[in-house]
Amino acid sequence: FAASIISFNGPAGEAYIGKFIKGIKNTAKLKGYDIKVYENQFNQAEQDQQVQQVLAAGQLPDVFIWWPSDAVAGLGSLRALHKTGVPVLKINQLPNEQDKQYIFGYAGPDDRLRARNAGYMMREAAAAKKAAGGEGFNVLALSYPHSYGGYSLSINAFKEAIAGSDLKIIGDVDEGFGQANGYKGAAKMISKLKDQGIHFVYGMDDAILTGGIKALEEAGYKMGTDVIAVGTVCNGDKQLIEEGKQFGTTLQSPLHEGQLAIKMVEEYLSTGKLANYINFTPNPSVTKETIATTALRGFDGKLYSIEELCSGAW
Amino acid sequence: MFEKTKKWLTGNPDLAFAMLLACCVYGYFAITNEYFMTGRTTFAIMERFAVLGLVGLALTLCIIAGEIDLSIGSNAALAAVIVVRFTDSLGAPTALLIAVLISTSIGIIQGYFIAYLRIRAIVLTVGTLMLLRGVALFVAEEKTVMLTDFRIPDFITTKYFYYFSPASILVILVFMLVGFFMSYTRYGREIYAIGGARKEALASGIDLKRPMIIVFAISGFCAGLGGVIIGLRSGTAQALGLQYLLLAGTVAAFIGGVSILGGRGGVIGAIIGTLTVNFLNTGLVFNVTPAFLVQLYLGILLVIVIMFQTGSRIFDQSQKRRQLLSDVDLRRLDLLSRKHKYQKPP
Amino acid sequence: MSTGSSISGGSAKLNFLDKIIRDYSGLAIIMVAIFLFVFLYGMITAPNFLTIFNLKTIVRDAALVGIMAIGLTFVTLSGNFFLLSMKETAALCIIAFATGMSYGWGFELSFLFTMCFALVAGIFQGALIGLGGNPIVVTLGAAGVLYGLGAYWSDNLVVSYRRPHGAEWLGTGSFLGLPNITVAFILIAISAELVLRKTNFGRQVYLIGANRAAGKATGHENFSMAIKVCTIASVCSAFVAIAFSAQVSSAQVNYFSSEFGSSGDMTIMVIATVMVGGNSIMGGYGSTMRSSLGAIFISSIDNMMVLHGFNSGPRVFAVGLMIVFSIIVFALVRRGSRTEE
Amino acid sequence: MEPLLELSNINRSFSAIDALRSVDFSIFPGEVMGLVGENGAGKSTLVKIISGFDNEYTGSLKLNNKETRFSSPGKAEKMGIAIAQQELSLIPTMSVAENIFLTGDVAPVFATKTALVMKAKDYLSEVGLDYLDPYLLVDRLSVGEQHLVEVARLIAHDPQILILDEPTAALGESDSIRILDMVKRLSDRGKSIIYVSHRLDEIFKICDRITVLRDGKSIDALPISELDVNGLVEIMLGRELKNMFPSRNKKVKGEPLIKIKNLWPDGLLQPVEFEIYAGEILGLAGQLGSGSGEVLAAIAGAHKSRSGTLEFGDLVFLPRSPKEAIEAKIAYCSEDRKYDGLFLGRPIIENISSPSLKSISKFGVRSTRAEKELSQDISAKFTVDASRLTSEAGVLSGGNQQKVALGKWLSINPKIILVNEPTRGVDVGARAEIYQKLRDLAEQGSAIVIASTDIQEITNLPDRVISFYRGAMINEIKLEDMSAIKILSSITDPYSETSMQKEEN
Ligand SMILES: Nc1ncnc2c1ncn2[C@@H]1O[C@H](COP(=O)(O)OP(=O)(O)OP(=O)(O)O)[C@@H](O)[C@H]1O
Ligand SMILES: Nc1ncnc2c1ncn2[C@@H]1O[C@H](COP(=O)(O)OP(=O)(O)OP(=O)(O)O)[C@@H](O)[C@H]1O
Ligand SMILES: [Mg+2]
Ligand SMILES: [Mg+2]
Repeated sequence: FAASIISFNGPAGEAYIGKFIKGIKNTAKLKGYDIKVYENQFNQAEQDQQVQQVLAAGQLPDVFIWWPSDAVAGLGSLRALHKTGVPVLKINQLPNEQDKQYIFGYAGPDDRLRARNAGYMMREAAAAKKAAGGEGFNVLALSYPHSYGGYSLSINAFKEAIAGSDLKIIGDVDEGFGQANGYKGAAKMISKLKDQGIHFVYGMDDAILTGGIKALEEAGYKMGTDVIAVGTVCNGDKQLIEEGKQFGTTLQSPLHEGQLAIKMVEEYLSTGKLANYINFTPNPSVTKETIATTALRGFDGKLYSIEELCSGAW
Repeated sequence: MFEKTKKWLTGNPDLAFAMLLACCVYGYFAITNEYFMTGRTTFAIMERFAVLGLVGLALTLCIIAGEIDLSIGSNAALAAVIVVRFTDSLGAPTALLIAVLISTSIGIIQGYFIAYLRIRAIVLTVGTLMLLRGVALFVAEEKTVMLTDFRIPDFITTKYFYYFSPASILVILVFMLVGFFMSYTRYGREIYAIGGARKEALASGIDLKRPMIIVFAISGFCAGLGGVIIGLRSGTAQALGLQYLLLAGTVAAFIGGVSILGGRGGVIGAIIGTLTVNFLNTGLVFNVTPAFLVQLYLGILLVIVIMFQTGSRIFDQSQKRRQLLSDVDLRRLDLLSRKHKYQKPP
Repeated sequence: MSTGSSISGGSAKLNFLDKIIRDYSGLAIIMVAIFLFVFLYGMITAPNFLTIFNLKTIVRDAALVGIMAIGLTFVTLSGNFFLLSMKETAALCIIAFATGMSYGWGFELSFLFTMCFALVAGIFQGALIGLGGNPIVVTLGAAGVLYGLGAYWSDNLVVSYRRPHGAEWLGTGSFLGLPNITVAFILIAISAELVLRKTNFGRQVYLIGANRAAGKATGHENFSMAIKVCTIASVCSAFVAIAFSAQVSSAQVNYFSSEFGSSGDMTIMVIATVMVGGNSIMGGYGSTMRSSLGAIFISSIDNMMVLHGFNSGPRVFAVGLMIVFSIIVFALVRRGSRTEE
Repeated sequence: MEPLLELSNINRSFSAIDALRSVDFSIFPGEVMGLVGENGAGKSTLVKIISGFDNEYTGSLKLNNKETRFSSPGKAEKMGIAIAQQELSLIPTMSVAENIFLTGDVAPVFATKTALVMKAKDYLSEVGLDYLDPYLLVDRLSVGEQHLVEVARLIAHDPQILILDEPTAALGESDSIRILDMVKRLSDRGKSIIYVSHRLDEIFKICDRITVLRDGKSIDALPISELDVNGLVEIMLGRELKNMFPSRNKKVKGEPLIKIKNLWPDGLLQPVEFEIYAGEILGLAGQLGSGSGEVLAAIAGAHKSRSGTLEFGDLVFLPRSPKEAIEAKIAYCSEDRKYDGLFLGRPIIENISSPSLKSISKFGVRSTRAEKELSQDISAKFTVDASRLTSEAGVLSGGNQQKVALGKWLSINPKIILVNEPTRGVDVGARAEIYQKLRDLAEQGSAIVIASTDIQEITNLPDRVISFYRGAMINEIKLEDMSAIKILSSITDPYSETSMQKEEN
């Protein structure tokens, strides 16, 4: 093998990570790298143990790829990896100030970019609604748990993007990740905000939003006309966009992320450093109109359709 | 010597089987993976043991007392959050003390309520499981908390005597203390008594409060210490973390051969059970096994243990019956001969 | 006996409230009073809490956990403690159902296919428990195996199927203004209660739960009972899995681990629900109605907190507090009855 | 002389029930005080107060003339009061030695198992168990041995006052004698003993004075010399007891209802064979461990047998579970109603209908009316208050519980009713009722088999007796030969082993 890589990441059981692993493994194979993937069950303590054990085995790779279960909580293990002298690439969770001394770069999505694009998308939709004489611009946000690092990045970027428009956030609920929690959170907020009127919904990711849309429909809202929903990540239900129930999403492909990680490793191994310290995956917007035609070129040079790029029920 | 071993084996079949299982798991990985039987791996296993062992110990004690503490993961998370949050401002020893004290007190309070209300621990702790998560979220201000100074994590993961770290040495000490406590003190015997036969123990004058409070205090202490070790080792802590501890600890306790009926089992079993789980976990990590398969293997391990325990119970029963019948046969011969000799004609 | 009937014969005639005042400590009464005060205060001040729409939301919210709790209640009442494999059964079943649907088998066939898994899981666990295996250990082991099978089968990926499909009516349809899942919850709650009260099977559940040895002596064996109740619990899990899958048109093994409540997993929620209803964990005392109400109670607390604008953190705390609280109150109340423990 | 312990004006009520009403009680050093009274008279409540298990009473308790109040059993024990409660309180999963040193001041805070064993040996030999290995787990011991271990545990505390609450209720004759001997030995050494029992013969054998409780009130303690059995019963009941036992069925007629062939229950030395006739009450006499109970249980499918068949009409079978026996209309009450006779936490009505759910339901759905009728019918027959049918069986007194445990079997119209210890722990009044009921049932054509260790009962109730001794069936005693002496000799020493031993020496 040209080089060996060890990647620490979440469980393949999670749809997004499942695709990511596929991306990283296939690309590594293409490049002739030997890669080992250690999964943990969304559990920082478990991941810490894994790191220890892998280090204990004493078989050091040429590069570590590090996706901490929790951006902040993974710091201890990151230090341990760094101490071995093997370069570390951080992925998925944007590095903070403390991380920087231990990694040679970052590859992965940008929560802010993703949220900002969603904000812009909603802004356009609002403008169109206004032009058509529509009224009501109240936004309900279906959020990640507020304790989760991605929450503040996402909500702030989204707020920035809609600042100055007619849109106004009137509710923000953080029931939890996933469709079931999205449904529950939205259902409660509908009770609360029904009188004020809900006209737009922002889902911090599409899985949450998918649940939220079910709740809205059950409450009698007509999606797409009464309420306009915008999500991100494309890990929810694709059919909702095709049917026009969800206005759009900003695509974030796990497949891409995996490929990008390998690309950065390749760049580092050949040049000894990265041209850009931070490397983001693109976040194109997808709507009903563009969903059939959207495709992205992967880092292996192939063109991937949205079906292949996204996680969730796509 | 041989006789003694045999007697011990028949007296503690569950423990013997646990040992056998541990050896099998270790042996399997030692043979299939060249790095498994090395000092560094042993160190890693001991590091895992430091946390899981504590939880396994706590749950073993609870199960001996005929109860189960579901709140153990939440309690550990709370301790982790507290210690990480306050180490920077108060220094590690103080923060550590506070965290462990709080966890122990939570255990004491739970034990008190369980004894006072005469309810099953599982009933109360299913509530405190959630309650303590809420408290931990509150303490952590719903964020992941983190140290700024990483000398403490470095210290507690330094190697001593090839295989140990300060953390695992501390845990081994805890094990020895608790083991001594359980088998040689009166209070330990009380715990066995309320687990073996609750009603009888109360009737013989044991005050339920003391053993209950002790058990849950130890459980709280172990959870707290476990949480502190995890928190300080990684330098960070999450209020919603450590949920896996409960399940892993329970599995470890059962694999260690503790009887769910209470009153039987011990610290040795807790050690063996935890080590078995650790061997499996570590071995699977070495073989780069996907996470979901770990659950499957643990499930299978448990099923094997259940099969064995059920089998040994059935065997025991049939053994008892055979013993009874052969006793009867002996007595019959004896009686018949006398009857023949001495029965007066009617 | 002639002189022994000096014990008051009328205790059965007193109603619940009188009984509390007569038998129970001031502590219990004060706690209930505080609780009622806080609850009523929260109810009145929460915006839109007391609307029909919100009440429907609360019941709908309680439905999935409630259905599972009803299933588990049978196990608990019959003295067989708990199944710790509720969510893993659901995990395997949701994969089975979605796989069926994605093969285009249609709702009915997929439903039956799924139920086969639930039956096998229930019968297998029940038989082990009936043979004398401890419920906690047996189901802990079964949990690992069931989850592992589900993950292995689905290759740990999302199994999805496209709308329109035959299960939509269950997942997203409604009847007389109530979502069908709510309707199912209500129907299941009522029929479970009827089964418990009116049928021989229900009576056997109580009898065996109250005293297993006496049950055996009067011809009611726990072996078949354990199989039956475990099967009921598994079938309820499977039904929840199907309903949930029908709602989101997809399935994944992790749906029941991470997606129900940020505070713990589904199994713990279900157990908490059974406990909050005040069912006796040792069996023989309680009802499925209590569990259903427990589910609604928990979801209404949560709902009220959301309406007051609390984040998930305080909500976890409050729900935990309420659970502990009601457990303590029930324990205090129950101490008046001599046969507890 | 000053009384060692003196209670005066003790009141204790359980919400609506006044268990004790201004009770006075005293005991002198070295005295054996009998405490008697009907079921529910308050005996257990009183001794629980004395021993610190119950602290919610009013009144004064003086020990050595000092006013005290025990807040916990531990406190009472420190002051030299030890109690053996009605139920055994040994931990079956622990060894004999550990059990002896479980609680109290004598339990060392630190000790190895061996140290405990060494210490235990003395106390064991004091109760006559010197042959016992103290390492043994308690669940390997016989019931009699367990009771003695329990007493050894109390003696280890070196109490001033020893309370025994019905210690012999579950014991056979020879184990009882061991206990009585021990009581005598202790009182000779100056200990005071409070002895609670329903067995009046024992009371008369060992007590110096007797305190009677009636309906929660105490009646002044009387020296034994001023009392005889009938007088005592009169005081207990507040009325005179007529003949407790119903008159008997002189001749049993016709074919046997059931033939027991070659039945060899586990624990018996030999197979047994006998016949049971409709309309009779058959008694199986024998002490604990004689195997009479096992025979009953084996017929009912509740105990394993090596071999055997029942020839029951056309049916030739051996039930493998109680269920099969019930289907064949064989009813069986074990000797321990709390263990498997009653669902204490369920309403009485459910207890009564529990064996016959099938007959009162259609397609598995129960008819509420049929159930009500059935249970009212049965409760009327057994004089259980019908208005209490919906309350839990657990709140009934021992006697009423026994009536329910027995009466529930009427719902299956049994052809054979097997009762082990029909009146264990049941007071005199309820006893007579139960005897009458059994007789009525026999008269109506059922076959009744009772097994009993109570010699009065077994001589006066049955029409025919089969005696058992140490796992062997000895002989059948016809009505005309029945006398206490004869039965006693055939269940205690049928082979004249005592004389045999003499010869051997
Ligand atoms: N825990 C309790 N709760 C309510 N009432 C009780 C309780 N214990 C006893 N009683 C009442 O006290 C009375 C006396 O009971 P106690 O157990 O002392 O009777 P006893 O004389 O020991 O009867 P027995 O001969 O059956 O053992 C009973 O009639 C009963 O009504
Ligand atoms: N909590 C209680 N509530 C009401 N009555 C009680 C309670 N506890 C005990 N009793 C009453 O106390 C009396 C004796 O109770 P106990 O438990 O000693 O019965 P027992 O063991 O069956 O008596 P025995 O064996 O002497 O017949 C009964 O009359 C019973 O009804
Ligand atoms: Mg009694
Ligand atoms: Mg009594």
